[in-house]
Amino acid sequence: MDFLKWAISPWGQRVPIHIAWFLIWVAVIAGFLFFIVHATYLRYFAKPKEFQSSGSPLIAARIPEHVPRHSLTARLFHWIMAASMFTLLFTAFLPKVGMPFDWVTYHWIAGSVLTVSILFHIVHASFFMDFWSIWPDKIDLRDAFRRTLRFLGKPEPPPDKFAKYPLENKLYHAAIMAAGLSLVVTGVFMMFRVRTIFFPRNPYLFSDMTWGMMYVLHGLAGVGLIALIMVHVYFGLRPEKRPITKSMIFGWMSRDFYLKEHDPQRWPVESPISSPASKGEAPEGLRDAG
Amino acid sequence: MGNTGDKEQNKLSRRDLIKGVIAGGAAVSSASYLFRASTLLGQATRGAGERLLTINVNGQLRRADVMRQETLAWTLRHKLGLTGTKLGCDRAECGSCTVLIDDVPYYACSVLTHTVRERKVLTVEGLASPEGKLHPVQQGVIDEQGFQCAFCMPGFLMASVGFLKTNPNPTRSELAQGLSGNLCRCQDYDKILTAMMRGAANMREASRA
Amino acid sequence: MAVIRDVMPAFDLFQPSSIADAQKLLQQQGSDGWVLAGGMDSFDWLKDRIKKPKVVVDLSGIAELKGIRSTAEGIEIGAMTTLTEVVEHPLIKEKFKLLADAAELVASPQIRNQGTIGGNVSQDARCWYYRAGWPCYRAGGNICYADTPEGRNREHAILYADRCVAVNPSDTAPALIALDAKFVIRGPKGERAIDAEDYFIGPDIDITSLHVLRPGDLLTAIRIPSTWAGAQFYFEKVRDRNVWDFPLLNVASAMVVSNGGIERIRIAVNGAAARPLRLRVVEDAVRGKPANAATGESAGKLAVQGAVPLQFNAYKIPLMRNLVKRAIGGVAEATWTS
Amino acid sequence: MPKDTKPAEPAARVYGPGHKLIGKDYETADLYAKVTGVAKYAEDYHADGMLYCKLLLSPLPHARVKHLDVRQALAIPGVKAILTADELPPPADTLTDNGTVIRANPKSEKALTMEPLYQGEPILAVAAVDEFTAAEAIEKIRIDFEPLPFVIDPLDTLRPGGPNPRTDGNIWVQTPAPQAAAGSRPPGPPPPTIGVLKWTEADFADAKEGRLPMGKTPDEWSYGDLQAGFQNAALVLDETFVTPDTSHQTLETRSAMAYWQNGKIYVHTGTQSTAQTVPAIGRWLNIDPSQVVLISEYTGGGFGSKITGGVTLVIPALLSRKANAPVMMRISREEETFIGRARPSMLGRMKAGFSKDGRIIALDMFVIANNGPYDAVGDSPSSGRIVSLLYQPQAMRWRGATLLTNTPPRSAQSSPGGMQGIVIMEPVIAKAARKLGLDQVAIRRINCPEGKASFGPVSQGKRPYATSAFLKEALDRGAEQFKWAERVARTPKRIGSKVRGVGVSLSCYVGGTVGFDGILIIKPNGRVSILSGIGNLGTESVIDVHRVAAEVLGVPWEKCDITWGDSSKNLPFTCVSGGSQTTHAMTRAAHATAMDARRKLQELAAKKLGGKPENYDVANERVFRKGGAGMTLAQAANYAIQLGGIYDGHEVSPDLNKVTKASVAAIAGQGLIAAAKDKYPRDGATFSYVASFAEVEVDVETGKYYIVDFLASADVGSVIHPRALGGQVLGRSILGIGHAIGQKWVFDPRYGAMLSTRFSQSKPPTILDVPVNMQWAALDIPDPETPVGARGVGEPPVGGGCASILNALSDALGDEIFRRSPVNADTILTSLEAGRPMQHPLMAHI
Repeated sequence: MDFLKWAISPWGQRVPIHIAWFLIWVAVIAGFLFFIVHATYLRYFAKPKEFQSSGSPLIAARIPEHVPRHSLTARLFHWIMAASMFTLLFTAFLPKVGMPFDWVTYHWIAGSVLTVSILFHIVHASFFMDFWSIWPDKIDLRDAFRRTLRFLGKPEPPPDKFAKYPLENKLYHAAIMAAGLSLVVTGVFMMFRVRTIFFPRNPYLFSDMTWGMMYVLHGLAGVGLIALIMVHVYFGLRPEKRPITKSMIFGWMSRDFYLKEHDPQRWPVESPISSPASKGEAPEGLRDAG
Repeated sequence: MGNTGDKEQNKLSRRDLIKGVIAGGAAVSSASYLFRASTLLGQATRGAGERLLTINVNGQLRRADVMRQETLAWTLRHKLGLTGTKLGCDRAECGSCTVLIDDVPYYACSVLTHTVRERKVLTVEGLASPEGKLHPVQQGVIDEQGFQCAFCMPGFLMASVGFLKTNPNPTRSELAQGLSGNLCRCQDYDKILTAMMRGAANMREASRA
Repeated sequence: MAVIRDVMPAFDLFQPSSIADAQKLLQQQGSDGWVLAGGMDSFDWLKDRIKKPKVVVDLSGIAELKGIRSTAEGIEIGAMTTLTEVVEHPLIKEKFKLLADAAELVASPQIRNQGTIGGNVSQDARCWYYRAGWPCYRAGGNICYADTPEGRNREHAILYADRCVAVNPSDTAPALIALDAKFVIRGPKGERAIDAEDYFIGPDIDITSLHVLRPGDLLTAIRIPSTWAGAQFYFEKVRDRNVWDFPLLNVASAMVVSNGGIERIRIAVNGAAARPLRLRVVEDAVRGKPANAATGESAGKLAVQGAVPLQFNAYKIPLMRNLVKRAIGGVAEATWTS
Repeated sequence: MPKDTKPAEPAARVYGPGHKLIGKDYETADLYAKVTGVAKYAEDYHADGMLYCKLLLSPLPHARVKHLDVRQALAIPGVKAILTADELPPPADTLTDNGTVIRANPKSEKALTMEPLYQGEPILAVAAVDEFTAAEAIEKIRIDFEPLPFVIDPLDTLRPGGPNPRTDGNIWVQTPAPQAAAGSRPPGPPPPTIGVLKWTEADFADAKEGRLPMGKTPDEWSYGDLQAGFQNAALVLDETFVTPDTSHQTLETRSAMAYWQNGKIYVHTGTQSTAQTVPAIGRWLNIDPSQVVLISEYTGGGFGSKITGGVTLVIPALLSRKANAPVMMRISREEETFIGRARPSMLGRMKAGFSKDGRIIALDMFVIANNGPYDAVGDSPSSGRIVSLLYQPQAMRWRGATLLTNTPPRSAQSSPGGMQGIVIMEPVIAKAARKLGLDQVAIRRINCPEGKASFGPVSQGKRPYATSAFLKEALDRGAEQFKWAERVARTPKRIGSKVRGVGVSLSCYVGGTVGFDGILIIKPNGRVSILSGIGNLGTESVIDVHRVAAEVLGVPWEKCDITWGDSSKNLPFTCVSGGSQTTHAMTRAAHATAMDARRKLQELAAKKLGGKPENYDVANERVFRKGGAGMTLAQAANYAIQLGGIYDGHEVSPDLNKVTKASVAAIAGQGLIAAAKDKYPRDGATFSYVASFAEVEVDVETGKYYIVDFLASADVGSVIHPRALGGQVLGRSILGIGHAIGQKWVFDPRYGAMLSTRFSQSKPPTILDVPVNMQWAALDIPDPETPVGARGVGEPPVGGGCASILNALSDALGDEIFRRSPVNADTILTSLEAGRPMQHPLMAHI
């Protein structure tokens, strides 16, 4: 079985031109399999979460009732990205699975929106947010190890509570970042091949082989994204994750949920009253957390 | 063999050639195992099975072992020894392979032999009478010294004979239209047209007689 | 793996005698099957070994696909009717001369003797990059070689290009659109009849096909309603050679003029885009106006609005403008006495 | 499309007054076989056990084979042999008749290569039991290339820092022959090597105006005072024009079948010379020509592309040896497009100074020819000589370069260089006439060559000159028959969207060579057997020229048998049928041979019947004393055999070529054998001339045009065979017309790949692209420098065919529409729309 679609270049060279489209179905099936396995696991096998106790009631008292989690900017970014990604996925893959329509314009426009929003996000996250909050740290790794051993029945101390983002979130972000950046970078170059408003067309920017690899990478990242987004949506809809989902809509999570899952030391959230005022026009509660 | 008094010799060599062709045909069929034999045996549809065909060419029933993808031009030239039908492009772009199928001009390079099973094929070799009397259109070429290298000639003759069946008394322009699916690279079009007009006149004369 | 051309690869040949059998075969074979009508397009693909179907289904033995019939609504032409039969049929000559005129200008006499009306409207693009077997968009690849800074695109599209700039080469297609023909398609889910103009699709919708047929579908007949019988027709094809050539551009129109005004009109051009274009804007603009040079002039200008030339095909814009102009305003006959 | 209401052929013409055969129509000996389809061309042969071969072609315009793996291909049952470039024998040197050795050039084209220099160049060949198997095998071959820099457009390689088409350069350089050592024979010139020619940025600055840049060129000549000419000119024009690359596109491709028998190689292929292809095959295979048998009875067109067959014919020959079976190599149309030769495109710039009455007083001609990667074609120098002869400029300079490119190899095509020179020059003259208010016929009449007209530069103390020229007469006759004045005066020129224009062009080319041999046998049965080494490529000269022998001998044509097309049948040394030499050269040889026969008959009669030989006459199949005794040819033949010696071929004239001598030796004793070399004097070089006339009708709304009428009026010396002549005059005119109306090559510049590989893309003219009634005329004025008075005709009409159409177009549309040919709807419409020439003349291969 060929995972790539090959062609003979005008110079008789065997070059890849894109992924084999059956990989779309592979990704979709992989996504569904994950739902089933994960849901079954949670329903029948999972033990309740156990954390090392963290923080003191003193700290808890300083936690506001609505723990600010995502600023408006961050939420806007997320939802714009989500909208553009859905547009991109549907415009990319529906025609391939037998629903032909005029997709290219929507696709490159959505791609441009995504590119701009991601650029914004990179700047924003690097300079205006706690850049490291989304990357796994030592404790995450230690806890992942502990959790695995505990799952296997080994006597290990329970893991710490999470920082702002659970490890799964962090890994998910890393995966979607890899896929997204691959898509954005290849996609921007691919815009040289169609008529857009950005730059003069130059389909011969790269060699046949380089272009081929670029299309393959775009395709692989694209189908990868199908599975990733399916998983993301699945978690977003799962009851125990609803507070997180809501936080992406309203910007905050409840104090209870915060205290249950998060470690105030790893993700210190201080009451607006006691926190030092920061400059900026945004209401305090919606200030970029951290 | 390029001798003036050599018509007899040409006939002889054609017989030899046909002998050779039969041997060649065997070679072809023995090699055919390389290609997918019918993967759909048991299909009720006509044509899936046999490869040995009987074709009506120049009034004779001829048997030949014909591959499915074989064109009529190939069968005529390489299986039946009728090399008068020429291949100039093999792409329906030159007309040298024109033959009549049920009196209608076709490019033999673009007809699968298996599709002419129940039809009558006429090639340049079948134009003259069995006694050797030339067809009036052939005679027109002799009368006017039509054509130069003549590689295109069999195609032009067949196109012309076919066209004259539908329009026996054409103007020069009409006949040119009728012959417009044939290319002559010696570009002897003017003389060809004159010869074919003469041929048309010969035909009318012959039918009056 | 080296490339070789001009030897037809082996395939199995099936010659069904009914549409039902043909469909069964094609559905069985899916994308391994190849429909052979007249073959004038198919053999190029096969001989170049660019397409290597396992099974070729020859439709020439299906009697129900052949012939021209008079119906209550007009006429029905079997998809396997040859172009010569179309040209010579008295009913078409009498009522729908537009189609006869278009068919008569296709290729060469021998090709018209073999090529079918169904094949003529369903033929693939003739872009020389695509036909050379280069892996362009239309071939499933990711580039258009013709629309590159130095691409040779004299014969290519000026309208509605979307990545691919190939054009539809059919001469009969615009005539059938002008005659408001319906294309009858027999598919896995039964028979449907669609408007001629909906039979054709551009690269924006499907970059690998010029028409809506999918594996398992067969174009079985073309129905021409009496609506336009005996209307005022105009067909003109401009090509490099005077025979045996694809159109650089062609135009077909059917017009009913009364009281000096254009009462009804349908007009289409081909060779300008990947599908034959019905010029609705022009139709709307000229309806009610006198069929004269002035109307033609403005119609021509309207027709080419939004046209985008490539490096070598700018001539198609004035050409299309003038052809549309002539279709509506007519063309002066020029005869010199000597 | 214009309706043609013109009546058919003009009244029958009478040629060759006083002759029985010369100037008369007759049925050629090959016609019956052709018309019945039994005529056999190379591809029509079949031998028992014959294998078929297929070629693997390079997909790249310039590359090196990095890796080649044929194991999977060889493993396929039915695959018998694979031939690669390293198995080709080194090409042999040539030993000329005077003993000079011409060294084989290692950089010349070979049948196969591991460093392809153009897309489509053959790399290897597979022989298998059938083509299907061979094709499958080729698809199983793994081959990787290292791409190398390539050039499609000759101007690109001239740019500073531009890529070179070959790793060592872009132009052929001929180093002078070394001095002969005292007393030894002069050594031949060393083979040319490859050098580099680059121009400067300053040279190219000029190109921005759409004019051909003019940097330094390797070749140049001049005569007269150019500067003074331009100073005195009433009008000076400086025009750039570009002609297309066009494939020969013979309808029969260069297919070949070969097998070995008793140590000899038998080759069946098409050729333009039976006699001279034999040594060529010997050279390519590096074997003695006596081991070569060539069978080529019918050739499906040559036009210069098959002058001695094609080098690729060694492929089946070598595969046949390797696989020990006959091998048929069928060349497909696409392959023929790559390997089948083409006319080089020429980029030309003409600066011409005219006097008030239109006389060309100064001409500065500059041309660049696109040669392809291999041996240089002579089009560029030839263009200068033809222009200088045809328009007789009072002072002229010619500069030219022949650039190598990675495009298919070129060769001579009907009127090589002449056609391009004429087509570059004619629009300049047409424009000058319009500017000076002169009639187009008048301005050509005033510049026309006449009598022993000079041409080219001074060589060995004086300018060479033509044997004769009656072009003025041809022009006048043509103008009259075409009703030129009437057409010019007709009004209106435009009706509706249709505009008519008329054009005239002069045209000429080389019309003959000298010094070849003939052989004929008067058989004891009284028949005359004539051996012809001429290729049978359709012009009928293979048979026509021998009418001269029959005429001289007074033998009825029915008593003559012509043998041709098989080198084992003892043929004489003959010219190649290229450059329109055959009719001239071989009527002379036929005449000389017949005179030899006649002399021998007279001697035989004198010996047998007494008296002096000169008292005997030869006529009516007899040699006889006036009013007295005589003997029949049959009796004379028997007597010749009886006497032997010079009479039956046992002794031959030492003048004869060794090929002829060997042939005579093989047939000695068969009858009275006449064999002679043409040693007739000739003062001047032989050229033939044509005046071409055309009328076109252009639709300015579509850019489409039709040729309404065409006439070619020829000065080709005595007419030998009117119908064959008419076929050639109009046929070659249409070849030229093709260059005006559509024939072309198109390349993708990025990949260096040809896009116009099919007829529907390269557009050779069809029967509907020319008028249904074309006219031709021939003066039938004998050339004074050849015994029969006949000159060649193939090439001369070509340039005029093309240029008359272009001139008619500019008459209809004005001078500012096109600067290159072919001219099609796209050119016309875009230029009309913009009001100026829109197509860049220098952009190659659109």
